[in-house]
Amino acid sequence: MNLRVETQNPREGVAVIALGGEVDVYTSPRVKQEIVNLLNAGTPKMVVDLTGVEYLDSTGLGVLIGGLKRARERDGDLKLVCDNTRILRIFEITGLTKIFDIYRSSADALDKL
Amino acid sequence: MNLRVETQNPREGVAVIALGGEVDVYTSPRVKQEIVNLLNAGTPKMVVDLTGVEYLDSTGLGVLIGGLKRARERDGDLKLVCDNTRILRIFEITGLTKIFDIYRSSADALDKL
Amino acid sequence: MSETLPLAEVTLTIPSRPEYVGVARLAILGVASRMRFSYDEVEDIRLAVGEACTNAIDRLNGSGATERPISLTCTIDANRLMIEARSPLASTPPRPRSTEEADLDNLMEGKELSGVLIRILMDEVESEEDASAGIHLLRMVKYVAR
Amino acid sequence: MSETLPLAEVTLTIPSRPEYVGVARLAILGVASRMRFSYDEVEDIRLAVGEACTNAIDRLNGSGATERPISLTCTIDANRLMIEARSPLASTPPRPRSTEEADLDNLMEGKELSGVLIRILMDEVESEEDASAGIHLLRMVKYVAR
Ligand SMILES: Nc1ncnc2c1ncn2[C@@H]1O[C@H](COP(=O)(O)OP(=O)(O)O)[C@@H](O)[C@H]1O
Ligand SMILES: Nc1ncnc2c1ncn2[C@@H]1O[C@H](COP(=O)(O)OP(=O)(O)O)[C@@H](O)[C@H]1O
Repeated sequence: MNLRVETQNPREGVAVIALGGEVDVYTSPRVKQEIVNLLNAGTPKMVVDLTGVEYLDSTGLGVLIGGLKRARERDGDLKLVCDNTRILRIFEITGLTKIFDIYRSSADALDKL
Repeated sequence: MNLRVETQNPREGVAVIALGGEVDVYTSPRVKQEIVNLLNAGTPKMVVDLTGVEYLDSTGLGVLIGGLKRARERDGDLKLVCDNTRILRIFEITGLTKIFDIYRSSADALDKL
Repeated sequence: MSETLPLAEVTLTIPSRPEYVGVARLAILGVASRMRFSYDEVEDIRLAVGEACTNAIDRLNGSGATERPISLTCTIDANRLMIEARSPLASTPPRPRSTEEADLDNLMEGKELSGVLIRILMDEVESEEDASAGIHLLRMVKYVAR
Repeated sequence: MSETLPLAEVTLTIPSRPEYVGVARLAILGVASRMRFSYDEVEDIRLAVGEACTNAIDRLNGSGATERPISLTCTIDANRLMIEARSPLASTPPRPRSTEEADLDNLMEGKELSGVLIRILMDEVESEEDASAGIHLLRMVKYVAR
């Protein structure tokens, strides 16, 4: 499976999920599971770092949107990190830049959480 | 075309052809032409640097073998540079390591020309 | 590639399962990158084809039709690439499409996004159903910039 | 991928022209890398498939049959990958095969090497001609290491 998932807890109740490779119809269920696990473990504030992601499809977008919604329901938030113009373009053309806060680095995103 | 060809003349009558990308049934005619041009221009000693080559098929091998033969007919030689284990393996399994002198760097190969 | 080449056709058939969508994306990458498309255009085509397959698989999910394959027919021209994606018609009726602005709920599973992306990424998009053959056809065209 | 998945089939059809061999290599890369092959095995399969196409194109070269496509059928199993390459039968008789050690002259165009490579890279190789259908079939199998 061409997806890498690495999760860290820089502080209590806050997680950074760094994704790498392809987030698509095949792999995104694993990302969804990771987000759900964090929420269930009482970690409603998270940063999803897309820096290493080479391919993101609508299924991946759907998982991120679902994560954002569920996080907010628990008074948390889900912020994104992305500096790949190709991936940023997908958020732009789908209008999702209006819904997500997207930062250039995971330090920036953590600051705002 | 996913092939890069860069030729330099480090000294009179000697050429280094650096190849990059894919040397296959589609692109190898261009490599053959480059070798033929050098031979016709009175440059029978050459180093073909395969360091940047990611894919080499039998057509590419055929062009190199043909180049070696034609170079030797003109009292020249054709030496190879390769440090990619994958590409080296193709020379090994086809027994072509017996026919070609293969070096790790183009400086080494030039020394022996 | 020169303009004098005759029309060429590449076809690919994959199982309608998530793990094979990547095969379609790689094959289409090979096709598009041999044409005079820019890097961004090649990526657009790759994403659109991925979405076409993903969309079909989503619709088939649970409908029992997953044993029937998805086929892609690429018709390659000097000036354009046409891709026809044929997938088994889902037995369940298509979900009603949202008429208002996309909201979080509708977008949850990314399903609406798939169609949106395809329409933005490709120059022409047409959808047809052949109920008797049980086939859904999505025809997508991308033109090479002049 | 788990062993319980049913047999899957991926088919690809390309024009028998050099510029499309890369499409076949990319598609097969997608197929093989989703199986439990090592990196080296995936590369072996990719090269073997490239050679199968190259070989067919070489034989067709100048025979006028280049308008007929090459098709690849991949049958994917938990334990093995079978690839069947079907190409138009060249109207010219196959060159006689050299019986002695490969010498420079025979190897000149890399044509003999193609068959040598395929046989070394794959675990099983079979070649069949269907003269009535005008089809040459090369069947190649690679097993997943136990
Ligand atoms: N496999 C399929 N079976 C039935 N309909 C399909 C299939 N794949 C795509 N469609 C079609 O997709 C069309 C809408 O697709 P799309 O533009 O993605 O809309 P939506 O936003 O509802 O997903 C519908 O008209 C539907 O017929
Ligand atoms: N398109 C084709 N038309 C006819 N024969 C083909 C074609 N492609 C491959 N072959 C077959 O390839 C076989 C030999 O292939 P190969 O092992 O590569 O030998 P060689 O070393 O002579 O190239 C011959 O039996 C020939 O029938």
